[in-house]
Amino acid sequence: MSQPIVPQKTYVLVFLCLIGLTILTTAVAFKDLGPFNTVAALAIAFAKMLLVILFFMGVRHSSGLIRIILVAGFFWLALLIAFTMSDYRTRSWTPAPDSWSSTAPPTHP
Amino acid sequence: MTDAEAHGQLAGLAHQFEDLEQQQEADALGIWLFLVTEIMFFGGLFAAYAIYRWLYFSAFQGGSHILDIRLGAANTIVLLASSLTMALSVRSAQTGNRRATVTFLIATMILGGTFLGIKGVEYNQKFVEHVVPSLDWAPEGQSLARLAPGGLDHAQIYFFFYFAMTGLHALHMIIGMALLLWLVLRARKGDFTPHYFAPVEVVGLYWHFVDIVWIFLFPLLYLIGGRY
Amino acid sequence: MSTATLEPRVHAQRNYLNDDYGWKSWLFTRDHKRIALLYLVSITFFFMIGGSFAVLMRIHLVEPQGALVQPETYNKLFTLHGIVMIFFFLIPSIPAVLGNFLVPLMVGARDLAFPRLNLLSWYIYIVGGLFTLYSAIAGGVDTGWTFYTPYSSTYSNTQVTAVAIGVFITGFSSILTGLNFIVTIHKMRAPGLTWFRMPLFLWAMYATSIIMVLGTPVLAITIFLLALEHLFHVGIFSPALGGDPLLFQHLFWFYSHPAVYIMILPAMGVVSEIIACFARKRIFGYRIVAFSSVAIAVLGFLVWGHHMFVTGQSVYAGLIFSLLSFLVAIPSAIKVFNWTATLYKGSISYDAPMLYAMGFIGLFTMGGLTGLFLASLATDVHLNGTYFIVAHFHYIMVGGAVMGYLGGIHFWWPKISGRKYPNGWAALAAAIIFIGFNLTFFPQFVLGYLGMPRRYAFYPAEFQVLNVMSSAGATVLGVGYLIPLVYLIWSMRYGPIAESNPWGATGLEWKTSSPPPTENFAEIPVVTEEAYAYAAEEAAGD
Amino acid sequence: MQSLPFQPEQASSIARSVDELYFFLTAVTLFFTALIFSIIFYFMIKYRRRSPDERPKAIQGSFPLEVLWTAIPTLIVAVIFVWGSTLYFRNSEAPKGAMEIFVTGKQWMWKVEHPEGQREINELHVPLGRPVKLTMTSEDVIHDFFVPAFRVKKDVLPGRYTSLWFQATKVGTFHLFCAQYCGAFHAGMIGSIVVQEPNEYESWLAGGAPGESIEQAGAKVFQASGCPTCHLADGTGLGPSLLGVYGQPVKLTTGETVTADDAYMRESLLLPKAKIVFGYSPIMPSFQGQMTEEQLNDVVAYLRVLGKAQPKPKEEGKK
Repeated sequence: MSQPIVPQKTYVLVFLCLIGLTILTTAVAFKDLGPFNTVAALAIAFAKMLLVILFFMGVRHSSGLIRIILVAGFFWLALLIAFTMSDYRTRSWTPAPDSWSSTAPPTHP
Repeated sequence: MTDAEAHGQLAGLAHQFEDLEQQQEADALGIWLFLVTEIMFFGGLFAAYAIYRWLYFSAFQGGSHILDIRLGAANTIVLLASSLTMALSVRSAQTGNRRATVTFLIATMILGGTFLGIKGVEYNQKFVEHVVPSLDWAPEGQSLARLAPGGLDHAQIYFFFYFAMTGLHALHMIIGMALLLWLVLRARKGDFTPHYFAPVEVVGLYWHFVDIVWIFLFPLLYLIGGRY
Repeated sequence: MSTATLEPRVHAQRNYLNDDYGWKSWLFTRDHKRIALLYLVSITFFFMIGGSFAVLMRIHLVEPQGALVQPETYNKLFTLHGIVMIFFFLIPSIPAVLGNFLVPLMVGARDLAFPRLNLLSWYIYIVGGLFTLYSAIAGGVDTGWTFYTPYSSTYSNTQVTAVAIGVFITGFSSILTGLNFIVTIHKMRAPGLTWFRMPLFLWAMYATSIIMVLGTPVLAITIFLLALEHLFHVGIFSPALGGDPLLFQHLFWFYSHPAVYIMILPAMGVVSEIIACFARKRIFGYRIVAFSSVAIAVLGFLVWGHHMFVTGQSVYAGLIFSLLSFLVAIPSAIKVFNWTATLYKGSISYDAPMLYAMGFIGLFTMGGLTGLFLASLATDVHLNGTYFIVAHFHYIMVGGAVMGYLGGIHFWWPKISGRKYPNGWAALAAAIIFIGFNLTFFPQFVLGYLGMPRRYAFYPAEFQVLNVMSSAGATVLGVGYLIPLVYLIWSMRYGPIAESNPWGATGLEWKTSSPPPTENFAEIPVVTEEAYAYAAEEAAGD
Repeated sequence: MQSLPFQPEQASSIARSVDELYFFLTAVTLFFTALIFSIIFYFMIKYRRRSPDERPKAIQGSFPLEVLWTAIPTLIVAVIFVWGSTLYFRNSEAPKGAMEIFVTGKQWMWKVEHPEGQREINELHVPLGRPVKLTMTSEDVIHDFFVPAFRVKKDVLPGRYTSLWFQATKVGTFHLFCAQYCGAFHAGMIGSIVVQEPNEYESWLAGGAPGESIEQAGAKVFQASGCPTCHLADGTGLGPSLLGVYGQPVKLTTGETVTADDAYMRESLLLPKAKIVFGYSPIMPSFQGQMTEEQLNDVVAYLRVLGKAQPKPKEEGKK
C-alpha cells in the first residue's frame, strides 16, 4: 500500500480500454471462428483482467511478494484444471475394448 | 503497557504492530491472500465448468444462446464502471478528498445495485422460460428447440452452472455493497485520512476482484460457441 | 519444596493466564495464547468424541457378524469418526493449538497479524462443530468422510446437508488460520530473524498455511456443490442426470490429499524442535529440511489422483499421478534421514517429549514406506479400499500427527501452563501409546493384504483373529491416550512451577517467562544467531 | 481357512507378479524401518547425555550425505514406479479372445450375465485358464468389484462401463467383495467366484441354460424398441447402419472421430444426441429409463454381434 497517486486520467483511459474490449469480445462472438471463438473470448477476458489487476488494483506498484502470491493463485487454479482435465482427455485413450470374441473376424474398413 | 499506550497515539495502529508501515504491509498481504483463496473458491467451480463444457459442448452452446447477450454485455459495462468509480474513490481517499470519496463510493453502490437489478431481470426471465434447474425445469417452445440437440439433462447442468456461478458472484456483490455502505458511513465521519485509508483500499481490492470474476463469467456463460 | 506456599508469589507475576478473569475475558480475547487454549479445549473434546466412535467400532468388530450395533449404525460410526477426527481434530490440532500459541512467540511478535480474525476462526470452528454434532445427534450421517457421490448426494437419506454445512464452515476457520500465519511469518519477524534463522516449526507452519489457503477453498466449493445436489438433485455429480461422479472425487481429493500434509507437516516441525533440543544439536541439513517442507506442500497438491487408481480414472492420468506420488516420498525420506543424522554425536536425554518424537519417527517411517505400496499402481489395485489403506493412513495421521501433537504438547506444556508434569508418567504414556498403536494397526496391514475391505460392518470369519488382535491393541492405545489427559490436568494445579526455559532450549519462546505475559515480550527481542545454537561455542556467546 | 494366513491365495495369472512386487516393497519397508530403528537406538545409547552441561559440537550438515540420501530413495522409487506401472499397464487391457461377461452392481447385490444368457446373482462361474473380461456397470451408486485371490479390483460406476479381466489359475471358490462403500449393507454385498475345470463349466452352463443367449435377448429388445426401423442394414435408413461398426472409428458431425466401443454404444442409447455420426440428423430418441441396465447390456452385446458382421456395401450420399 502507500502507493503513488495515479492521475484520474489513467483510470478513465483504462476504463475506456475495458469498454472497448467488452464491445470487441461481444462482436467477435458473432463471427464464426470455429474453436478460436473460445480462444478469443478467453484471451480478451485475460487482457481485461490484467488491466484491472495492474491499474485498478495497483499491482503495477505492488511488491514482488504480492505479485508472486497472485501468480501462485492463478497457477494453482491452472494446476487444478489441467490435472483434472488430463484424466478426462485421456480416458478414451484407454486401450479400447477389443472385439469381444475370439471368433471375431478382422473387419475391414 | 507503556508500549501500547505509546502506540495508541497513532490513529489506527493495532497493538501487535510496531509501526504503521508494518501494519499496512500486513494488511495488503492479508487481503491479497484472501483474494487468492477466493480465486481457488471460484476456481473449483470454474474447473467443474471447464470439464462439463468440454464434455457437453453442444448443450452448453444451446444454453448460452438462450441468455440475453445484450443484458450480459450491459451488465459487464455497468460493473466495469463501478470498478472505475471504486478506483477513483480510493484515489480520493488517498488525496484526502472526503466529499469525493463519499460520492464515488455511493456511485459504486448505485452501479452495483444496477448490476444486481439487471441480474434480477435475467433471473426472472429464466423462470418465465422455465429453465431453472430443479426448481422450474420445463423448457418449451424456442428454448426447447435450442436445448434439445445437446440433451435436456446436459442443458440443465449448464443452467445449474449459470445459476451457481452468477449466484455466487451476486452474493459477493451483495457482501461488497454492505462493505461499501460501511465505508460510506465511516468516510462521512471523517475516519479516513491520507495516512489511514486501508479499509477503503481493501474493500476496493475486493470489489475489483468481484469485477474480474464477472469479466470471465461473461464470455464463459454468454458467449459460448459464437452466435452467428 | 511446597508449591502451595510459593503459589501466591509466583502467581503474582503477571502472565496471560492471570491477566484477566471471567468467561468474557476468554470468549472475547484476542490474545493468540488464550485462543490457542480455547482450541486446545475444543479439539480435545472432539478428540474424545471421535475416539469414542473408534472404541465402539473396534468393539463391534470383535465378532465377524458384528458384536454391537446394526450395520447402518456402524456406517455412521466410521463416518463420524472420520469427519470429527479429520476436520475437527487433526487439521486444527497442531496449527490451531501449538501454532497459535507459538508462531507469534517464535517470530518475536506481540500477537498474530490479525488477532480478531484469529478469534473469529475459533468461533467459525465452533459453529461448524455444532452443525456436525447436530448431525450426529439428529440421526447421524453414513456417507463415509469422503462423501462419495452419488451415494452422498442422491441415495443417502441421513444428515448429509447438516454435516456438509459443518465441514464447509469449518474450512473457513482453517483458511483464516493459514492466512494469519503466512502474514505473521512474512511481516512480523523480530529484527534479525531472517528466513534461515527461523525454527523449523515456523517453516512447517508456513508450508502448512500454503496448503490451507490454496486447498481449503476448493473443498468448500465442492462441499457446497454436494449440498446443492443433495437438496435440489441438479445432476452435477449424479450420472442419472448426466453428471460425473468422478469429478467430485477429483475436486474432493484436490484438497483432501494435501490435507494429509496439513496434518503431518506441523508434526514434522514439532519433531524438528524436539530433536534439536534433546540432542542439543542443530538440525542436520537445516536448509534442506526447511525446503523439504515447502516441497512437500507444493508436490502434495499434484498427487491426488492416486486415490482414484481403481475408480475409473484414465490409465494415463493414473501413470502421472503415480509418478508424482513417488516424488513426494523423497522429501519425506530426506527429513527422516536428517533427523536421524542430527542425533549423531549429540547429547541425548530421554525426556518425555523426546520419546514421543522418536515414536513419531518410527511410526512415520513405517507409514511413509507403506505409502509406496499405494503409490505403485499394480499393488494399489489390490490394496486400495482395504484395511491396508486404513492401517497406512493411521500410521501417518495417528502414529505421525498425533504422536507429534502429543510430543509438542509435552515439550511446550511448561511454557503454556507454567507447570511441569511428572516425567515418569509421561514416558510411560509414550511407551504405552507406541505399543498400543502398533498392536492396533499392524494387524490391519495384514488384514488388508488378505483382502478385507474397509468400512465393513461384518466380515467373513477367517478375518476374525486379526480383528480381535486389533481391537485388543486399541484398548491399550485408549488407555495410553487417557494417561496424559489425567496428569496434564493434574499438573495445572499440582505440578511444580516451571522456570522460563526448563529444557534449556533455544528459540524466542523460551526467552520470555512461563507462562508468557499477555504482550509476549517486555521488549521485542533481537535475533543474532541461527536457530538451534546449542553448541558450546555458540552457547558461550549467548 | 487355517488359523492365521499371511497371504491371500494366488488364483489368477497376474497374482504372482503382483505379489512379487508386494514382497519387494515389503523388503524395502522392512529394511529401511530396521535401518532407521537401529541407527536411532544406537545413537540414543551411544550419545546419551552424560552430564547436564554437556555441549556437543555443532554439525551443519553434509552435502554429499544429502545427495546420497536423496539419490538412493529416488532410485528405489524409480524402480518401484516402473515396475508397478508396467505391470498395471500391461494388465489394463484384456487379451484378445477373452470371454465377455456382464456384471451389474446394485445395492446390495451383484448380477451377472453370461454370453450364453445364464444369469447369476452374487456368484460368478468361470472356466479355469481362460481369460475372462467383465464389463461392469451399476444401477445406483458406485460399487467396486474386488477379488482378492485374483488381485483385481475396479470401481463399478453408474452411467458408465468399466471393465476388468482375469484368468483364473486355480479351481475353487473365492471371495468377491464390494470394496467401495455403497450404503447400509455394503458389507453384505459379497459373493463368490467359482472357478471350474472347463468341462465342468460347460456342463454348468448346459445345466442352467435359459434357452436364450445374451445376444438373442438383445436382439429381441432391439426389435421391440423399434431400432431396425431406422438403422437399416444397407445404410439407407434414417440412422446409420450398425453392421461392421463395433470397434471401428466413427466420424462425427463435429469432425471428431470416436471408437465405437461399449461406452459409445451405451451413450448412443442413453444420450443419442451427444455424438452424432457424420451425415445424420439428431433425431434418435433416448432410451434412458426405457431399458433396464440388463436390457442395455443385452443390446450392447447384440450390437457387438452386428459389429462383427460385414457391412453391406454402402451407397454414397446418404443424408
